[in-house]
Amino acid sequence: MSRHHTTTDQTEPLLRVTDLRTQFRTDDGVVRAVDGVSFGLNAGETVCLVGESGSGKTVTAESITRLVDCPPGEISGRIEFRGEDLTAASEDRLRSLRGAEIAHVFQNPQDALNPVHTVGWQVAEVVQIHESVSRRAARKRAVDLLDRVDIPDPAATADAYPHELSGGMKQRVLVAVALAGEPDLLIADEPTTALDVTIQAQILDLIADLQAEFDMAVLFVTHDLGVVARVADRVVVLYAGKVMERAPVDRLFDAPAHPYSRALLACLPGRGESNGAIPGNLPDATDPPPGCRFASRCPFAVEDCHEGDHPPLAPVAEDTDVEAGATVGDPPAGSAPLAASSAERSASPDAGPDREHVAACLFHGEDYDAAHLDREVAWSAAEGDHGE
Amino acid sequence: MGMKWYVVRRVAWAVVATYLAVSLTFGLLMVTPNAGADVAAAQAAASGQDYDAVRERYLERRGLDRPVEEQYVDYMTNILTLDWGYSFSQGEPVLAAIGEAWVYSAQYFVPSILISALLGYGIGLYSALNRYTPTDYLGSFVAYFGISIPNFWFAIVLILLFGVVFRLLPTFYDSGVALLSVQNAKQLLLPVVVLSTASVAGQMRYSRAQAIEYARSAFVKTARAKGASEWRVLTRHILRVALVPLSTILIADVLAVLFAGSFIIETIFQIPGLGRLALEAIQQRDTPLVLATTLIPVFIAILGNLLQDLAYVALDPRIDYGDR
Amino acid sequence: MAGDEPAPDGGTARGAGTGFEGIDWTAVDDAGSAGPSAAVTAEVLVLLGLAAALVYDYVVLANEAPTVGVVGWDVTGVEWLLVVVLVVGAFHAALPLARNRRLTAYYWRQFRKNRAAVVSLGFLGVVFLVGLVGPLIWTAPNEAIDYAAAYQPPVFAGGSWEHALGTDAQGRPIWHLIVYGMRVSLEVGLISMVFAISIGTVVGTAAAYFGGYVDEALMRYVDLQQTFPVFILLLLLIYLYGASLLLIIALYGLFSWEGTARLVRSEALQRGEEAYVRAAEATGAGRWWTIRRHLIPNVSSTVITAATLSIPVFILGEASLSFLGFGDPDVFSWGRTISAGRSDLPNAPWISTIPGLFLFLTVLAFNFVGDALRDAIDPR
Amino acid sequence: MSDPLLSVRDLEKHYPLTEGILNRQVGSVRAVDGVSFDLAAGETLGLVGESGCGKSTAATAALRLEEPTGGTVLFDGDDVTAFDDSELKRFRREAQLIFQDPTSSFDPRMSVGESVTEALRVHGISDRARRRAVGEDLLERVGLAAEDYDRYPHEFSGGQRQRIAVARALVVNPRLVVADEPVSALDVSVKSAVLDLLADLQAEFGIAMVFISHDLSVVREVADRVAVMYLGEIVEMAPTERLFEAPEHPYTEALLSAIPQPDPDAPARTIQLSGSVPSASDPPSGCRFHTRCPKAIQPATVDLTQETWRRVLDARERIAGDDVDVAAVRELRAPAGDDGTALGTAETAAALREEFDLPDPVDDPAVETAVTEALSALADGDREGALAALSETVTTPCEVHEPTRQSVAGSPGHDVACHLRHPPSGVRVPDDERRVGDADGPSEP
Repeated sequence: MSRHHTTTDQTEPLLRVTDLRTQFRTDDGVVRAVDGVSFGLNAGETVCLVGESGSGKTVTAESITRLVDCPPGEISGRIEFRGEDLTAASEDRLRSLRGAEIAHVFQNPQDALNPVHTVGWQVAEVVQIHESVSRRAARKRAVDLLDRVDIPDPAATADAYPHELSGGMKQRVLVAVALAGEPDLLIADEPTTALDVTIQAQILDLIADLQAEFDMAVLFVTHDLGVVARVADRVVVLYAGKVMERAPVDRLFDAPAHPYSRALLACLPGRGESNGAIPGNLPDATDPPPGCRFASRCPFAVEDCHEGDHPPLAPVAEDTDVEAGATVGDPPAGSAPLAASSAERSASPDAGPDREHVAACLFHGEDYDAAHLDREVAWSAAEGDHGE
Repeated sequence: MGMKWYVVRRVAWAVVATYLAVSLTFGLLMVTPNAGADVAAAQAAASGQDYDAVRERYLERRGLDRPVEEQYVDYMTNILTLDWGYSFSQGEPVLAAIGEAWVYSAQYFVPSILISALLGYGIGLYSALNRYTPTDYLGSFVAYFGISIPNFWFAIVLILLFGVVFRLLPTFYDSGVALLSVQNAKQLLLPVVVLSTASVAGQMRYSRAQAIEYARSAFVKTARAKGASEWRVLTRHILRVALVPLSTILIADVLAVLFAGSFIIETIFQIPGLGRLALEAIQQRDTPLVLATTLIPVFIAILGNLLQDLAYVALDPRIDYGDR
Repeated sequence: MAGDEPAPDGGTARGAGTGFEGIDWTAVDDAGSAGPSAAVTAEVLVLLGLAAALVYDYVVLANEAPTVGVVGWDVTGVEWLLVVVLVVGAFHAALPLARNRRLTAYYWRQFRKNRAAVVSLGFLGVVFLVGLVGPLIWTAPNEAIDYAAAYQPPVFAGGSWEHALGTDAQGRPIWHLIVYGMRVSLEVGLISMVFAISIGTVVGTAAAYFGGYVDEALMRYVDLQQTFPVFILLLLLIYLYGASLLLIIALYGLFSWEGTARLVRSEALQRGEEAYVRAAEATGAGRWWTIRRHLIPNVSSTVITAATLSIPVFILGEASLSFLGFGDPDVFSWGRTISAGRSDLPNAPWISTIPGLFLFLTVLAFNFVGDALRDAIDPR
Repeated sequence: MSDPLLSVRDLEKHYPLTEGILNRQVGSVRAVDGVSFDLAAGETLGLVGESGCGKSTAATAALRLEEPTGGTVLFDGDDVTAFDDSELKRFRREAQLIFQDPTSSFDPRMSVGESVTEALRVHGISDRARRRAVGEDLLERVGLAAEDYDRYPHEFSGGQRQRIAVARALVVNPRLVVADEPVSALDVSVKSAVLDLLADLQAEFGIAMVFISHDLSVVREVADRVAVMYLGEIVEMAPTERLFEAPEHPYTEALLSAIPQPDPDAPARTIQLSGSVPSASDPPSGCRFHTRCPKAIQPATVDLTQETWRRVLDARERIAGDDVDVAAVRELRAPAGDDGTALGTAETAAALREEFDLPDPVDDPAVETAVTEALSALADGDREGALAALSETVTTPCEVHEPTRQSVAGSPGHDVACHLRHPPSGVRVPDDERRVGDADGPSEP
């Protein structure tokens, strides 16, 4: 088993999550917050986990280093970080990874800093945990890091308590905390949601700059497709604990294959005429209905969608779907330069299978020839609805 | 600016509270018939003297027939100058009686406070971090047991078990034993256990609830994400933050439970401490001693509250001084 | 519903009768406001009736005559208070619970999750009923000594079924002592609680409502009261005035509300900032309206929990006082029975241990129920 | 145009700042400081700005849910600030509020039906059956079922609760609704449905609406006109499409540029604002945005790139705010293992220059002289001296003159308060900021 930076296999992704399941036992039954999620992340790349509240995106992100409260949260599946399965790793091993190689930035900077310690102490703490350095040296490092995240007067700010800083400054401090261990993977969970739009832009830029500087991979959790468009190389769309679609970012925006992704995009102001909303509610997480999780809210659902298991992820054929997607969204004319622009974005030279575009929808399944006609009918019927 | 004002205000408040407490006891004395005079008069009447005359003479000799304001000034001066009067039931000045008694009280009181705080916080925090484990359930059980069991009954049952049935420990306190001896430790064991059970349970329940609240908080998650060990998370993050609310109840709560408990403990185990002194004073209607034994816990409580307020300054950088 | 649905845009047409836009506000503004509700009227009437009965008991009836002749019940001062407390409880706890069945059912589902608390609630129900009705069934213990009946062990220790829990040194059946002890605990717990909670709620709400100097003065007083350990104050006052159950209950009620007051104040301040209070104000509701309809109902979950958890404290306190010999000499409190049995501990341990067990279980049950209530009704 | 339904003039809401045991007033937080706007019947005005800019306070003060400390509010021609209790109560029926948080805006112990019809009860409809009929009808109209009347808030999702909130606002048939971030807490998939509902009902009943949001893309969907607030003032107001297509104020430009575009191929064109929002208790002089403005005007004597000019201004701002710890800067810039106490004036000044991100030298000789002098003074611990050195040259006209909101030429209904658009006499506006309309001659206040 590879222990450290020694092996960086080009074909092997930095992080590979396979069939991740996280469930919580509650009084009302077992809540399957994450129910078979798979995706990969290459070094230096940004992958976004997108979904509404309750989709399981945060639990997925926190399951990676087992930050979900372990009992009663149960994690199964495989989480390979540089080939090492973290689900089987000991708590000690995980601890040595957390902060040093896999760092986190959380949503609400208001609560994520300990109110009774100075921010300098909290940045220095990471250094002290992972390296045997003097308190003085750790502080010096902390001040450097605060300077790195563009905090004015870092040495003085290091002695400030969190409540003395603004929200944007606190989030900068948290980014400094995450950087302190020079991680290879940064998991950013809605880092800008609680911030004002002007501050949000600053933090996104900051993370992007630092990502390039440190050559970090970033797993970015967000509900905001605007943010996704801005930061992502690839996107994983989650719904009710399942992956609905996985695609390079421009493929997702230009040719969303899953009806859920399409619906989500249609909700965006300024995309097309339709001011879309998704009717209905999330399925019950303790007892999901059979078939596709989205079937009850899907405008294209056919009978088969309500039966059996959730459809497996199937590759999306490029030709037909781009056209179908093009009529819903409002993509630039012609979708030819897709490949070029995605290659420009991704830092990894050959991402191999991770460049794939897959969707968990019956319509994309290989053996769904019989109903192909129905789907076309449904598709066009939906177009008609939108035109209204 | 803010902090200095805050400290000044708190100290001033402690002084005012002390003044009000002492005045209150004076007020109570004024509105009730003088018990000592009644006793003296009744004794005199029994030996053939005139009841009213003796009573009046008693009051006159103690200056109790003077105007209220005069007596008040006198009373306050005496309290201030530590001239707390003479206890006829003990046959010595009140302060001397207290001076002898407090040693015995402190012997079990101090260990009880320490045990309450250490054990209570320790178990509480531990079970907060290990929720839904057998240890947590055991901890909760102990907590419910501790706050629910009447300490006088608990003491009796323990004496019955360890003193009478198994004959392992003495059934009552012997003041003749040397302070630092195994014998003394043995005879203090049951009183300390009984007295601290309730407050350990209370501290434990509260600290567990607090710690659970903080254990779910985002900053603890941040600490875990840094790779901090459970111990570090517990001591540097949860405990450090939880100390703020915990410190506010430690003193008030522990003192309240222990004061009440000390009367019972000293009665059951026959410890000649302050609690017993107070009870005897009440039974013998020895007013100066009753007042003194009332005021001492009050002073301790006021001091405790002051310390607790000041602890805030040291513990919580967020404190809004203007608001308190 | 689907059958008589008018045309899709028929909202306004149908609304003429029931819709909000059909309300003639000028007509509404001219109408006067409604009087007090039926529940309030009923409660006032019952309490007035009680007051009349009290006057009748003290003014008309002879001193020794039983108040309720049929069952031979001479209602004492404390018992009058108990009746008032029960009436108030019926109107302010039982009635709202019965009215808002949907919410009650929701709370019950939450509460039911804690099995120990459900068992405790059952036990407390039995204690409540026996404490209330028992004294009418079993004769009161007295000071007479019956040597023949003395020191009978309970049935599980070789005694007879006649006195299943045994008898004490004076031949009194332990069960009778326990029944009368239940009554005492009931009175101490419930009456003191109602006093303390009422005062605490009023003071807390007043402090939050008026703010400024009223708040400052009230809270300073609360501080002061908190520094005075209530047990010691009680000893001092019992020393000065002599012990009686009424005094003990009154003192607990009058001097242990500071925690509730603080809690209510901070809750009321907090809830006052909540959006639903602002929403009510934005619709034109006055300050008093929001206090009565929003603040007090929402603070009540905190108050109910505090109330439940304060009962065992009062019961234990009274038992401790009685144990030390400062209890009411006329009533048979559990603490007094336990104290009396101390000297017989080696040869007749049941005299102290059985009442102690009841005391312990009662207090334990209240703690269980209180904690489960907090989990069930506190949104946090 | 007919008279507006709501007319707000110079609205002010100042909160006193007190100190010490005697609660002496030492200043005030100027949360809303002179806000004026009109709202016609049936119209929607979007009020946007960052958190803390006073947009919510402006709305609550206009409705007199908080007493305004200055200005007038005319509702249908009547002065709201002069209403007595009964007039105010009647006004509450005409003007309703919708809150942001669908969770906390409902009393958890009241059924949603009771919450919706509470206003009817408050306003004197004591007939329970009638209230119920109205409530059930309304719940159906907002897309719920009549049976939901008896359910409790915790039984609904966020989107449903926000529909109920709409019903609650409508129950008294108001003519004005203030919606305070009504969809900010909702998922994107239900956001637009709630917005649609609001728009439909508004159109049906001709309700005027003030729509408060920090989310410009949402405002664009619903508003007819948009007012942009910064630090208690409206800096720009325009018909929605005008504002989004041709913003005039640099702050509006920055806000617009910060909206993440839901298009991965769109170029990132964020305008970075320096520093953070100043305290409303001590707002900057002149134009309140000058401390962060990327287009702060240079005095006629200075000729720098706009970026360098901004940095020099930032440096002065930080020195003025005593926001720089010289010892700490020394320590930070000193070589490893040295706490920097040995650094001389020149080295410290260099370190400070690095801290302030200033080029060495600054292009403009006059500014360079001032900067060098200031940094040396600061290095020697003479903050006053440093400030004095800078005050002569490093001063933007924006902080001297207070801008007023004036109409933008050639764009009806469009006002802006910016010196770039309406320069005071003697202020030179850079060429690339000159607009076509400016040729007509700036209008002097």
